[in-house]
Amino acid sequence: MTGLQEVSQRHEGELEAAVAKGKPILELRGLQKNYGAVQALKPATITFLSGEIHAIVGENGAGKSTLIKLLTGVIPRTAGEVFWQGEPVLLASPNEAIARGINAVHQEVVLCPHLSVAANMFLGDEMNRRGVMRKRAMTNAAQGVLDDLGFNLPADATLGSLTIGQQQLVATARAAMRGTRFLIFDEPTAYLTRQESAQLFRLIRRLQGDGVTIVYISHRLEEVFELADRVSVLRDGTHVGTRHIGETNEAELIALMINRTIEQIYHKEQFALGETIVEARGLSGPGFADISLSVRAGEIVGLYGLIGAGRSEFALGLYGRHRLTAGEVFWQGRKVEIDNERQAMQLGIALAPESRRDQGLCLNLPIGLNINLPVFRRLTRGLTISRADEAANADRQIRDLQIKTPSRRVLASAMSGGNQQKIVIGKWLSHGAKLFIFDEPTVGVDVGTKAEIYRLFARLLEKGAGIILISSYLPEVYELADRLHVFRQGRLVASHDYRAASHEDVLAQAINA
Amino acid sequence: AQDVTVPIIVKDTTSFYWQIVLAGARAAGKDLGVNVPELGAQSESDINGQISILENAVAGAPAAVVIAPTEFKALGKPIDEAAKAVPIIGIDSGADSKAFSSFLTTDNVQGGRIAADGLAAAIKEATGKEEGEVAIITSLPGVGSLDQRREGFLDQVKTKYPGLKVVADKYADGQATTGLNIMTDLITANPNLVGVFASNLIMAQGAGQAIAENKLGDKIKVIGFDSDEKTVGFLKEGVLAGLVVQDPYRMGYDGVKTALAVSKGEKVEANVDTGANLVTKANMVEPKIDALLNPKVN
Amino acid sequence: MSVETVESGAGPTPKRGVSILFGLTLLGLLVVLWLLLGLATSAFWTPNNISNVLRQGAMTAILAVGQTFVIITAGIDLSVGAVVGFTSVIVAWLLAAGVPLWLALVATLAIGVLIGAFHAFGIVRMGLPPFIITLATLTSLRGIGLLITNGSTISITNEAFTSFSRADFLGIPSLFWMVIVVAIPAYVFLHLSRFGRYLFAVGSNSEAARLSGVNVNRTIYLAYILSSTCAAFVGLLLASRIGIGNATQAEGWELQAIASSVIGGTSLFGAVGSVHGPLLGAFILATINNGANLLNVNSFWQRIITGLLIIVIVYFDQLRRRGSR
Amino acid sequence: MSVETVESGAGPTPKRGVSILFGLTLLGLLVVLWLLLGLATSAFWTPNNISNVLRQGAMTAILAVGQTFVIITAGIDLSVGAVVGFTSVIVAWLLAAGVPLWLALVATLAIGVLIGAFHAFGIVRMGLPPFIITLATLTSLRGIGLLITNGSTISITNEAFTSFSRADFLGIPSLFWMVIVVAIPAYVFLHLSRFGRYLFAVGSNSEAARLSGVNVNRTIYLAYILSSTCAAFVGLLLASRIGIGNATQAEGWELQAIASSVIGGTSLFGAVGSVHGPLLGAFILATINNGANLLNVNSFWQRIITGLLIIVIVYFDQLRRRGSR
Ligand SMILES: Nc1ncnc2c1ncn2[C@@H]1O[C@H](COP(=O)(O)OP(=O)(O)OP(=O)(O)O)[C@@H](O)[C@H]1O
Ligand SMILES: Nc1ncnc2c1ncn2[C@@H]1O[C@H](COP(=O)(O)OP(=O)(O)OP(=O)(O)O)[C@@H](O)[C@H]1O
Ligand SMILES: [Mg+2]
Ligand SMILES: [Mg+2]
Repeated sequence: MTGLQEVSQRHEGELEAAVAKGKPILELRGLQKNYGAVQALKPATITFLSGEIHAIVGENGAGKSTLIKLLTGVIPRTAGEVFWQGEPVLLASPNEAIARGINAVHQEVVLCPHLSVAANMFLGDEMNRRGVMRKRAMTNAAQGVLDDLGFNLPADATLGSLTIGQQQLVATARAAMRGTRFLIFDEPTAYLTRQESAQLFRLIRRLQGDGVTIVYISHRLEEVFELADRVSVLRDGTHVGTRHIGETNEAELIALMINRTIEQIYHKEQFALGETIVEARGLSGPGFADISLSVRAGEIVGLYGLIGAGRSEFALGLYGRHRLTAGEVFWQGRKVEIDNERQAMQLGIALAPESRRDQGLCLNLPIGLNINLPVFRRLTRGLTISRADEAANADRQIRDLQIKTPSRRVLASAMSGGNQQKIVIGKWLSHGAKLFIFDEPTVGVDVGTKAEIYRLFARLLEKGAGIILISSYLPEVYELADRLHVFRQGRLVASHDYRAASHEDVLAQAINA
Repeated sequence: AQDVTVPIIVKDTTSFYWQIVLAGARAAGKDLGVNVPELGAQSESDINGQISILENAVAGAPAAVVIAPTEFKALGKPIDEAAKAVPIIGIDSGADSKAFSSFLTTDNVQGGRIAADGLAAAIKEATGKEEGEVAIITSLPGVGSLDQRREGFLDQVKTKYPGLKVVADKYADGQATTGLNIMTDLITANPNLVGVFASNLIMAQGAGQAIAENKLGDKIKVIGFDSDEKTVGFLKEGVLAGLVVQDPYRMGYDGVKTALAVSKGEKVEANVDTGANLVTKANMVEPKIDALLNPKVN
Repeated sequence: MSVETVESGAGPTPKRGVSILFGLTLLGLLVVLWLLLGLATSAFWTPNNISNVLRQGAMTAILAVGQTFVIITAGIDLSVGAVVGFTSVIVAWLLAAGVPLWLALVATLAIGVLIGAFHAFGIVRMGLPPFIITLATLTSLRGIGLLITNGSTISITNEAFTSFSRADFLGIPSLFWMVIVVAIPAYVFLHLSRFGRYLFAVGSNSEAARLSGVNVNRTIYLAYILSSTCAAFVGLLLASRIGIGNATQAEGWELQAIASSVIGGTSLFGAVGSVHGPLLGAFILATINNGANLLNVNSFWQRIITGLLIIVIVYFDQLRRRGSR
Repeated sequence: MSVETVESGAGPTPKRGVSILFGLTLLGLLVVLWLLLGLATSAFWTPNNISNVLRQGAMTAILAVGQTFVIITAGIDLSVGAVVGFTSVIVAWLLAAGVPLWLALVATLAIGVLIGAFHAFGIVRMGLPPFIITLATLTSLRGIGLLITNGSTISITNEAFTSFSRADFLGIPSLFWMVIVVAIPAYVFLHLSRFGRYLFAVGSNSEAARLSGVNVNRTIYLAYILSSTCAAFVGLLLASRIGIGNATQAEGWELQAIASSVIGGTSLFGAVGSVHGPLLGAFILATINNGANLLNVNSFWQRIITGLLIIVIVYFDQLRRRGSR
């Protein structure tokens, strides 16, 4: 017998006795967190019941991740109390939380990129024999867990060589196997496709069956309704209510979250399609082969596929980041060679990359600098940058995208996950490109802003631009793309016009079922 | 043709003084038909480096080895060890070993005393009395020969010139710029300063530059140690009052010559003092001194 | 001002002018040092001594500014001390060979540019770590300089050249003017031009910078060329000051330059730094040495005290920056 | 083996055993050097000379191993050279004061432990950058050592102690045995125990390590204490080898140790490194020096060649590692 059961049993005995199902296991009383003058979490009182799946929803920057970090001992609280199985607890360090069986899969993957998958899964909890690590045993055990969970990942690969989504799966597997009473998922499906999400949901239900209490944070309300028993809503750091899932609906949750209603999230306007902006013929490169597609003015071209299907690689290849090994690119009818990113930008291509942490943001620099980075040339007057234009451009993006920050001078690292994503998008909106490639643009973005971003897409199209939209979230590409291409294992396997195929068909093509 | 090898190991190949020693050795090699590898550590304070070089040199099975030990005690054992395989000739400084076949050295303590005498004389010439505040700048701490010069200087001042008061005893980091900075600060902090001993070439260059910058050659007398074009120029201009000069060229030349003789089994003198002389503006034109100041380096 | 670029902590409240304040507060520490020294020794506040301090800190200050460009890109330039010694030899050699002064100066600076370009080439094209390529040139350049001088020194007889470093202008030493001459364009470059922004972006996340259209390679060339050129410029100043070309001079100045930069708030992990910080760092170090000399502190105690003061100063600076979060 | 820790790039296929291969290939470069030197000079392969090479690389090798622990945590320890000089003074002083040999040795090593703990304290509690706190102790320790010796040296008369470094055992120099004595536990610690893995984890992403329940502070204490203790141990060996205590010895050895480590494949950004790499790096450097001496290369050319060889060796190593991705 290998797998999750076996590994997580290593700790069963050490954990305190569980609370009876349905009784409070963890209670927050007036829990509060300030970052300097920012009140990230205002006094919140929430009770989590043993064995339930408790969803938390709220806008970007509402304080969800802050709440999680407080519960896992990552950051110290400003005020308030936490009761664990009826006892007040400090939760002063991650160790304390881990010792009580509280674990989390954080929103940003926090693992060690230089270590192997297995080493990461066992970090801080290694198997030893007489002081020497049992590396083989750990690798085997980790592989067992990964296989058991249906994650198709090699346990001996270096973590840094995996895609963000795969890393997220590793974090999930790791949290699941650590003998846990209370497990928190902070937007675990942000980078996952349906396929992997379904696996994750099975895992969550299985854990619930084992008596684990689950906290589940997501911006995808349909997931909340599919999974949760109860749901709590945060708005601006305030806990505005908790509902039984059966007693509420999407409209009510959205109203609670953003204090207004949204008629429709997917904003789709049909524009007259113009001339072809870009055409790829038989493009091959690292991670993709023989891709042919074109984008016309006023058109959104969607790329859908599972993790590792090669969509991002294709986008980077088109953008000149990766060397192409075969194929031709035509830009407005003219054959072009794109050898580097600057040439791509000069032609009029903009790329908002997939991983905000690795590719999108200079995290320890201010928001303003990040937003303006692609356009500093345009902001330069003579020798120096025009301070006024610099400020104006940054502030406009912050306003348009509702980035929740007091100022453009705040470091990007102090932003909530969704707000960071908005910076990545904002970088390119003022660029004036003809072709925009958005790779997972709405990862971690709340519904309200999502709708806003889609509206911005429409504005770009209206001005005659074309968009390549890469998303692992099928409803998004499905509802927005004028033409939808399905990728599988680096190849383009199917193409559909707007709403021409069903969700099920597209999914089947992506997984080759 | 040159199958006899006599390596010469100096303390530091990067200073002018040791280049003169090497030039002398080179000339001897040419004259006597001996192959003379020129070896040396990267700095005068690099004792371990010199020991390694000695080990390497002996491994090459030469006829004899000429060495200028960086440190008296530290080089003793390694030289004993090396002398088991080849004859060892010491130059410039001593080492704690009885295994030397011959010794051609300058007494650095004596050099320090000569500097003190020179400084006192220069001060007397300027002010009429052997009185006032003086200072010493040592290039680097922990270097044997510099320690000995300092010791000789301080001892001589204490015993022979009670009127001279040592107000500052500074160590630099081997950099001319630091010598220059220390000297300017000494001038600022001690308005009554009348004399300074800068105990090696680099410090004399730095201190001299400070005197030149502030045009204090008449008021503050500086004695340097060893010479090169720059410091001789200072001496001519009256920026420096004197230089204690050894005979490095001869040490190198005679070192190799003696080594060859020893390797052939000839009898050689066990101890030779190659001497240190005080050079001032007055005596610098004497032929003997002039030869010391202008060695045939190439 | 450079507000956008200096804050390194995760500050939720945006502080306007935090960078200036930071600069000021390090300046505050320097002023405190100066006041204390003024109380302790009457010689300190004499115009002559102030000139000395300005002169003594000048060369490290210029090196530190150049070094800062490199460190901001998350690199390091260990060669600067060797470049100083090497270029002092080159200019002395050229002058001794009868090359006209202006040409000797230009040629020496050009060599600085070449050395920097070589470093960047090694990093960008050959994939070498900055530490290795600059350590290698550190070693080799000293060797080449020693070969040229044959282990000795080359005297410089050009009076115009050697008197420059002694000269004053408007009562301020020419060496300090040179700091200003370097610092002002450096400030404009780093804090006001887009190239400065690119340095920060490359140091923070070079992949993100590249995908944003920043020419990462060119930015790295720029940083290393600036650092080496600053070092070559200091080589000229050193040659002028001590009147000789000597390849073993300026040994260990790379550490002093890096230390000044880090004391001035630069992070060795890149993306954090300024122009005024390293300048203050360099003059703090110069003041400590000058003060110790004036107070006639034993040379050995001087080292101990320098070490302790570095800890104290950086600690307070750290505290303040954490406090301002 | 340390498979997990070496590859840093985004390779899609995981390579098993890359680290061993890497070590072997650097060893290959060393062997090539040795063969070439054997062809060029008959003296190289004499037992005597091989003993010399082993002896000459030994101290740097031990320092480099200690340094590597620190660098893996993304830190740096600039103080090691100063600690070597300082502890050589301490042991000489204790012996001169009549302290029994064993006690003097233990006390000296204990001082190494204290120095390392102080560094970690500065980093962990005072929030100082590793560069600053170790630079400060570098400066101060030299000062304290000079104070103790009064700027001079302390002779060691204990015959047993000073003859140790010259002794052989099974035909291999005792100094090289000391490398083995350090390297084997170091290997077990770094590559086989979980503490070694924590060093990598802290260097890779200290936040992730903390969230996993790794005691990050303790790990940093461990790294710096190990580095300083290795340095104190080298101080003992140096004192034994040169028979004196002298505070200014081992100047610049920190750079040599770091260089050996980096040549051996350690990344200054942390989380990449091994025990065998730095050892090979140190012996490559020792071989270059030894070979240059045997070949009677002019000492200035020797520097130039050393610089070039460092570039060539690291370049090839880099190429190979890129190729093996
Ligand atoms: N390290 C930090 N320093 C300062 N402010 C912070 C920091 N981390 C978060 N904040 C602020 O706290 C608030 C809450 O952030 P939090 O990450 O909890 O939001 P969230 O609800 O998880 O949002 P998202 O859905 O975007 O992930 C935000 O305004 C954010 O800017
Ligand atoms: N440099 C590279 N060389 C070769 N193959 C690579 C390289 N980088 C990634 N790959 C592989 O190419 C495949 C495609 O990855 P990519 O990130 O493009 O997928 P994707 O469709 O964008 O998926 P997602 O973004 O959802 O993870 C993956 O199997 C990946 O491991
Ligand atoms: Mg969040
Ligand atoms: Mg992708």
